[in-house]
Amino acid sequence: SNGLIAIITPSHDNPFFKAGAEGAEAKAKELGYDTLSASHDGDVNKQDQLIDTAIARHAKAVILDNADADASIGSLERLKKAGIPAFLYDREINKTGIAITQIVSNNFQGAQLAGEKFADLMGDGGEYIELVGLESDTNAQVRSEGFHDILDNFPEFKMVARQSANWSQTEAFSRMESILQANPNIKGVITGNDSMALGAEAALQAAGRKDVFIVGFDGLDYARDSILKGSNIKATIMQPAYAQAQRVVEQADKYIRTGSTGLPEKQLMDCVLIDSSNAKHLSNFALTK
Amino acid sequence: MKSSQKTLQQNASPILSGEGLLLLALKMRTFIALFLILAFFAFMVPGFLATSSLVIMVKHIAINAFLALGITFVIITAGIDLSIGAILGLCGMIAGWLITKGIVLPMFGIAIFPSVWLVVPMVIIIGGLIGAVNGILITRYNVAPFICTLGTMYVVRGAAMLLSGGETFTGLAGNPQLGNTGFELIGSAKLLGLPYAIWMMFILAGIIAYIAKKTQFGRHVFAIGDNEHSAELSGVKVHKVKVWVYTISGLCAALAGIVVSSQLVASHPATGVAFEMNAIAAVVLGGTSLAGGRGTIMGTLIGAFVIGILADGLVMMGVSEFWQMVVKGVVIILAVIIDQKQSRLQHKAAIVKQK
Amino acid sequence: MKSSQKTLQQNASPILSGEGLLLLALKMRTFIALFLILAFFAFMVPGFLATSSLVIMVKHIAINAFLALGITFVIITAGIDLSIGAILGLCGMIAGWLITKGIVLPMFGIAIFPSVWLVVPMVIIIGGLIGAVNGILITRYNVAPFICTLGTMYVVRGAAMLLSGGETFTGLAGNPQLGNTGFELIGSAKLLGLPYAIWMMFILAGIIAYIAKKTQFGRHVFAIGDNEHSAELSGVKVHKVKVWVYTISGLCAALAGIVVSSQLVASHPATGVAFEMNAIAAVVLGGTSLAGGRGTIMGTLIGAFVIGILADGLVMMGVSEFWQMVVKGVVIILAVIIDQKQSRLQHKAAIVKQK
Amino acid sequence: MMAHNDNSEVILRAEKISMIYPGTVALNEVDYRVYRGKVNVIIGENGAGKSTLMKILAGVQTPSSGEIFLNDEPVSFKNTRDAASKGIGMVHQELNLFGNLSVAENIFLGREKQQGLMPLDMAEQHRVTAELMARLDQDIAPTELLSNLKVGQQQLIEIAKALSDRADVLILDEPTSALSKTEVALLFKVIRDLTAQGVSIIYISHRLEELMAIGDHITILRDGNLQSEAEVKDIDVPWIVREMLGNDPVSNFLKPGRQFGEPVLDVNNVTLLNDVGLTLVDQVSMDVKSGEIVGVYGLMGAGRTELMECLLGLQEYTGEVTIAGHAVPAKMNTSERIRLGICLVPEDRKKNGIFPVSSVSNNMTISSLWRRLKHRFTIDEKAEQLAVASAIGDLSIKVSSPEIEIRALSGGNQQKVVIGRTLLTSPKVLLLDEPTRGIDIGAKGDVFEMMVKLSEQGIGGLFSTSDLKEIMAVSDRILVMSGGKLTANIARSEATESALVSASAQGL
Ligand SMILES: Nc1ncnc2c1ncn2[C@@H]1O[C@H](COP(=O)(O)OP(=O)(O)OP(=O)(O)O)[C@@H](O)[C@H]1O
Ligand SMILES: Nc1ncnc2c1ncn2[C@@H]1O[C@H](COP(=O)(O)OP(=O)(O)OP(=O)(O)O)[C@@H](O)[C@H]1O
Ligand SMILES: O[C@@H]1[C@H](O)[C@H](O)CO[C@H]1O
Ligand SMILES: [Mg+2]
Ligand SMILES: [Mg+2]
Repeated sequence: SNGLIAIITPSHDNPFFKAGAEGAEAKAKELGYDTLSASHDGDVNKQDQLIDTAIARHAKAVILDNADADASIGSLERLKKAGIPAFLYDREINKTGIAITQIVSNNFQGAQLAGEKFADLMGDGGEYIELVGLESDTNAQVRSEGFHDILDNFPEFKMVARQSANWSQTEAFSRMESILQANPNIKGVITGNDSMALGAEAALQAAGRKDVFIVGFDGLDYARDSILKGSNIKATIMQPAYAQAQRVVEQADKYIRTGSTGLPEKQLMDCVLIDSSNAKHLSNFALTK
Repeated sequence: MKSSQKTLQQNASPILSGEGLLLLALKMRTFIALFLILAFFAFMVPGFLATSSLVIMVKHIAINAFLALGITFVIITAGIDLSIGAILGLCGMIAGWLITKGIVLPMFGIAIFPSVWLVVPMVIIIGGLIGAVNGILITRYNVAPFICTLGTMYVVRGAAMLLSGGETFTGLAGNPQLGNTGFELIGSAKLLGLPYAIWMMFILAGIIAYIAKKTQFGRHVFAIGDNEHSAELSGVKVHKVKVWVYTISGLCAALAGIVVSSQLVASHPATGVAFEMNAIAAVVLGGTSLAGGRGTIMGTLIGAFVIGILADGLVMMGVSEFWQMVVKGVVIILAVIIDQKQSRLQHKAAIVKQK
Repeated sequence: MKSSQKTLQQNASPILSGEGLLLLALKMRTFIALFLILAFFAFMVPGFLATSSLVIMVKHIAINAFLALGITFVIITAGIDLSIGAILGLCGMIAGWLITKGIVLPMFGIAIFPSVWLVVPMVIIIGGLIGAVNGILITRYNVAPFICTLGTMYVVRGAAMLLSGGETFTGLAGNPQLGNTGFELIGSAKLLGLPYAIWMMFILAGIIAYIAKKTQFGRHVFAIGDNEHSAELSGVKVHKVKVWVYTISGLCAALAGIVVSSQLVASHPATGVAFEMNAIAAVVLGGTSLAGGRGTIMGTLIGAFVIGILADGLVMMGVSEFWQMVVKGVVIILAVIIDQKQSRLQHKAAIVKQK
Repeated sequence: MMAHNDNSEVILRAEKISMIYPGTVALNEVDYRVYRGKVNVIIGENGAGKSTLMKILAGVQTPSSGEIFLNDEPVSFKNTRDAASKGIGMVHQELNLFGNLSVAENIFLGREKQQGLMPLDMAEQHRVTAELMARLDQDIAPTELLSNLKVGQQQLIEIAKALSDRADVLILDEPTSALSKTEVALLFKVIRDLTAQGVSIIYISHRLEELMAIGDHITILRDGNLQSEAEVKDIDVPWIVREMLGNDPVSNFLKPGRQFGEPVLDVNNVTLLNDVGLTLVDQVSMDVKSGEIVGVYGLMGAGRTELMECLLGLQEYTGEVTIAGHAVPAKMNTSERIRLGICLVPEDRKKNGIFPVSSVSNNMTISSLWRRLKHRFTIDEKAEQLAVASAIGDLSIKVSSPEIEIRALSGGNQQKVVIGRTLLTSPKVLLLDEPTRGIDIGAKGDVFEMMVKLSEQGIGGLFSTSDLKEIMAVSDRILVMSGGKLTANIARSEATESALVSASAQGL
């Protein structure tokens, strides 16, 4: 074998992360590496320990979907000192020069796409709600900024509530139900990821509010199904999670073999708007032709 | 003897007048707290008291109430059950599995899709069985409930995750061709304008209260919590009652799991993480003592209302989740301090009354 | 009496030979478990026993060991402390705040940046004070430690979040101009090839063991756990000792918080969520009884090793996070069942010895 | 009454001490004096208030009213440390020891030899402990774990603990209850040494011979009141008994010519081994007939409690038991046995009898809920209330409402509630394990009268007591147990106190 590659991701209980981990694993195996796949479960301390473990196991590279943009830096610096290259995907860290590669979805671009679609759906104005992801995740902030980059240009749109539901379906469900009570006149809901979109959808369905639309983010197959069914979710933004993880492993392989990826550290992969026009082609974070 | 009785009477009256009122207030404290909280939010959040808004809040409360009602007996026996959140999660997953994948019999090459009317009792029974395992471990091996149910919490949560490899089961609405539709109605359908979940909560509370007050079993639960050894000598089948107590806790957690996944029309294996702490908080807020022997079902219900309305109200007010945590912590601490104060005063009053 | 003593002697020998060995094995069970686990992973994971790999594992264990050592006294007094994970988080945040923002005195328009040599003791003292608040609430208002520390857990975690609005403090390496560099060395520097954290763990274990065995305070802790009322009658200042016990728990949690944030060179307000359960599990695995009165510091340390090596070993074997949960749960349940078995056998042996 | 007006002889003086517990006046304006360098013995019936008075002197409890003077200085103790610092030490009636600590650690608990951050001076503690053990003639290592000692040895450790404290006033509350004769002799030697050094001793015991042997000055408490004081040399045993019991000592509660029916309890060869094979109940065979009251006499540890626990199915025994004509399999559980008609009033009311935070009503009905069910499921509350009300009336329980928590009642009334609980099961045979322990004299009489009344209704009674007078007063037949064996089975008319005493010591 060509050595060990450690793949560290958030808990596989979110299909997005699972797809990433599986994509990376498959590619690494294909390229002749052993893999060690583990989950940090959003706990920066556990992530730190997993990075230690990768060092102890003399991993050739670490593939990481990290737990916190700031709190991961120290651990990665240690990894670098140990001479093990790090390749990040999905979430970036707030420092460059530590990881060899950081491939992230162009969250801002994706969020702008979402914002534009959302603005379309809002039509001539009205009230809306935003459900934000985990506040300590850069992606949550960047996506929110992207949404507002578009939506704030329309004075006729009024955001009546903005709450974090921590990327969670269950939390989004109950938050949505409460918010809906205080704000029955809303027209739309924009969410930082699809798990929250699905939670919000369930709440709207339970309230019999077929009229309220939702725009999500991630491109889960579940969200696709909703779009196709004509349910509340009208659009989502596909992040190429599987492809991203595969690409990051390819670069790691190249780096291991040649000492360089030949590419800049920060790479953005553009996101794709998914709506009723193209939803049927979406499968496991990729558009099939 | 006479002279001392006189001294007592002299002391009695001030206690009954001044402290008597205080005692009454303390006894009603959860009610009063509930009232104050409602008044506060009604003032702060426009439309808070609108029927539709109240209905939604009560619906949210129902989930925690299922757990809290189920765990009340456990706590009255001076036990604890940390595994209920995990049981909720696993049972939701099992429901999802049964509806979306059916029972696969590989030797016959078939899959049986039970109807929702079978899924629900099956899942509830599984929850009860997990609870019974807790009870058996605790009574048979005489281990501390805290650590035993901590262990089962991990095992059960792990099992929930393994069932789907961590994925969400969606499509719980079932398939008309398979004849297993209707699951989502549990969470969304209404009767006389109220969601099923609310009716279920009140019915469950009624059943549990009935068991507590009107049956032999209920009395035995209180007796065990009060003095386990005396209970044994009085002919209470302590082990058996305890196993049932944990079984009930498991049954109620399973019910909560069904309702949650039906509301979401999806089951996620991480659902219910840390729910046990909310349930315990509701029970304690309702005046049930962790030391055992003392508690009411009505109290638990009100406790669940206080916790739930606090949570929803703060969300509606737009208070950050961080402040919500702080408020919740402070409320819990105040509640137990007041509870302690009440039970002392009550004891004092009982002695005075006895004279 | 004579005839009965004869019966005893006859029965005594088999117990001492056959069961005596069993008892010894049971007493050494955490050691044996540790050994078996090590052997298993050594066999399954190549390079598992390499020095570098062992050092890293022990370093990981250190965090949980700090918490577990701190909470051992609490558990020996038959208490519990659910707030240690939150204290860890808050203390890490306070360290981050002091280093990155300093102490701002708005009235003078200045900010004082304490050096790391001041930051560390300040943070540890704050952890101790939070623990003391727990102790005071528990003793003064006579509330159950479980629910009281659950309340403080929420308050403290909320406070940690509020300190930064949920964000991470970075730049804990300090600023040479401000003279507050060096914080990250706590987590990364080595002495004689071993990271500071490991030395600190052994030193802390030594101190706690010293307190447990060689000081008046330690004796009092054990006495309170055995029989609080008798301890009171024997002149033990029960309240004071208990307040200190929770204070120590807070101090150790603060220490853990410093080490974690120093290792990360950042402090994250959600750090330490659910760490208390791992610490409790380590203590119980080490043979300390949740019922109080019984336990050793060495046991706690070994318990932390078992939990830590299990976790790291399973990761290295590539076992999924979900199976890890199941294994952890099973180990906890088995551990308490065996503990129960041992204490019964020990009791039996004691009776035999008496006669 | 002796006149001791010279106050310099008095080291400790209590004036008008009252202690009021819920429902009980434990002490009623008691004046008490402790003489310097003397052995001050106190005697009084169970519940006379001896321990309560001592707890007040030792700072365990604060009196409801009254004052204490130490060397004529008024003092008040907030806690035991306070009292100890002023030179007052106490050996409590119940052991206050810690099974998880060593002998030396127990002796020094709360007064460890340790300064600052220095380690405990174990060597010194062990040295002093070894000295104390030598003084008490015990071959016990200071490092021995306390739980490895016998009860008698533990009691000596408790005494050693008090000795190590160098108290000026040393209170010994029933220190000899678990000691053998030789151990008692040893203790007396130590007490004489101490008084020779000027230490004042307060000594409580129910054993009259001990008091006569060791006491200098005697105080008698009765029903919470100071009854009398005297120099021991001036008095004799009959005087003590007279003063203690008043003019009407426990008499015969039984009318002559009592009739008994068929056996309601038949016990054949019941044997109980404990965990390690020690025989606690040794081939006991006996019976109780309908309408008969059988008393079981024995010393502490004779096995009476264990026998009763076997009969109730709480222990795994061998042998045959027949209850009201039904042969009972050894495996049958307690609740089924209760339904067959056997019921127990346990000996330690606080630990095994009551449900402290439950209501009087719930305390009473817990064993017999099965008798009052509607549709075999729901508790019939009306029937329950009626049953409770009639039991309260029958037993003349003083309670303001059946809904009150039982812990607000006096000990005697609590005991009556526990008895009421057994009666509501409609027992055919009633086991009463030391039913009069810790209840006052009035309540005692009530309990005995109730036992007789029940026997007249055909219930068979088996009761244990360590009090000879009691056993003579209410038994139709007397059994004696010793070392787990039945050593006597005598009709009351043929029983003599000396025969019972010698049977109770048989085989020891
Ligand atoms: N904590 C308490 N609460 C209520 N009543 C009590 C309490 N302690 C003692 N009593 C009651 O006070 C009275 C005196 O009890 P005390 O223990 O002083 O008696 P005693 O003379 O030591 O008896 P004994 O010979 O049984 O030891 C009894 O009626 C007892 O039941
Ligand atoms: N759990 C136990 N383990 C070992 N020995 C025990 C245990 N319980 C009791 N014993 C011993 O068994 C014997 C019988 O005790 P038991 O309590 O039955 O006597 P009793 O006649 O009821 O005495 P009392 O008058 O104190 O009630 C004693 O020697 C006692 O020390
Ligand atoms: O990008 C990912 C996904 O959107 C996921 O749903 C939540 O975490 C974010 O970091
Ligand atoms: Mg006494
Ligand atoms: Mg007995």
